[in-house]
Amino acid sequence: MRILLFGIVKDIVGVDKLDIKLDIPKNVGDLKKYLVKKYPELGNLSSLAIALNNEYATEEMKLTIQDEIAIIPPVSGG
Amino acid sequence: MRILLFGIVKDIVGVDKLDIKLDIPKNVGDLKKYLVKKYPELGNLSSLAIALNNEYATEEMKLTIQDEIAIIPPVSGG
Amino acid sequence: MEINIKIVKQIDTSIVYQSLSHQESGGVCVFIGSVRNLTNKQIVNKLFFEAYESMAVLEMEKIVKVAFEKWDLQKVIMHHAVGEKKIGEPVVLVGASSAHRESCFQACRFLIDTLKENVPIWKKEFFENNEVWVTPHP
Amino acid sequence: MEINIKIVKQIDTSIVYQSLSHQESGGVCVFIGSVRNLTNKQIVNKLFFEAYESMAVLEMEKIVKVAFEKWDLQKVIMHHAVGEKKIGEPVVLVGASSAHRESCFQACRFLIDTLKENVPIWKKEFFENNEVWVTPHP
Repeated sequence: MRILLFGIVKDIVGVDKLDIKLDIPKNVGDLKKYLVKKYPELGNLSSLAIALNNEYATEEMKLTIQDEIAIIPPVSGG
Repeated sequence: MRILLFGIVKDIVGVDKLDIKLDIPKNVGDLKKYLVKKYPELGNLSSLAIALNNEYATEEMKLTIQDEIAIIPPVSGG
Repeated sequence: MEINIKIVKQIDTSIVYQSLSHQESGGVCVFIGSVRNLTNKQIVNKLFFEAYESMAVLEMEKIVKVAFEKWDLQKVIMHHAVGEKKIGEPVVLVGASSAHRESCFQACRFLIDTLKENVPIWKKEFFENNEVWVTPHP
Repeated sequence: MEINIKIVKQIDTSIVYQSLSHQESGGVCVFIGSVRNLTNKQIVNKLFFEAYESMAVLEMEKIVKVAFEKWDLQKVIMHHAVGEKKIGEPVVLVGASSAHRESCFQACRFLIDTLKENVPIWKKEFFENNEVWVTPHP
């Protein structure tokens, strides 16, 4: 399961793409828990959203390997 | 006493400058009365302001021949 | 406090950003008024603008000064066109720059609203069969 | 209903009027955000913008659609820059045209406010001795 990283998340994790091969999270909520456990600094962000196929996703949404998944730290455009 | 005319006032009076030689109005209020009496159509306008030396003038302000006087019908810029 | 006030034959909209941007500004807000093809469902062919120029510039300066007093701005621009204007042509350009966007939005709105109330400029609308000096507060 | 959405290397501010003017529009309102030289009194040397482009464009489209639902608009523009930006450079351009100015002012404000809340774009500020990803809602 490949995950796109941006902004501060990319700096924290140290890469711009994550590839999860074992214990693949079933839904968005699980993915968030997985990430914060593995990279505790992510827990300090004021928000941490997940995008599923270019849309903001809710916690209970299911994940599949075909999905384009991205971690969205607090946005600061404009 | 020369008076500058603009917009609809210019059309009503038929010229772009008025020159009053007799019975010269003493103040702004008198000038307005003079104008509306001579050109009754001016009385139909929603407003009729007088500018004295490029500033909006109040009714009691005195007029002299040295002043730059202008009639300001309702403005519609922008 | 930089002020750019003009009565012009032709509004140049391309200079908006270079006229307003400033190193202390986080943004600029601009309003450009243009000639619409309809007034009260009547087809407008063209407009004509006349200004009492010396007074118009003074009134514009007053408005801009008030804007600088009310909001924390870096630069303000206020240009108005005179003469004949066709559909789609710009006739007025106002704008402001400020550190935070709230101020430039409020100032820009104030600039155009107050210009329309106070500045001695008159618009004539040319319809198919007649022409009318516009009187916005009947 | 004409929509002009882009993620660009360089914002072109000169096209604002030709992109938004419309024969049914009485005016256009535009906001251009730029790089300020100060953040919380610290000197900023430059900014860097990163976008999740495919999603950013989709989010921008959603915002513009909502704007067309809420107000009677002719055209809307929404451009955002990515990459390195120096002090004074434009980084975002939003605007709308409408028959009456109330609508384009409100829509323009909505466009920039909602862009800042929802669109996946991130800004890094470069100060003298450090660099920080901006997190606007701490």
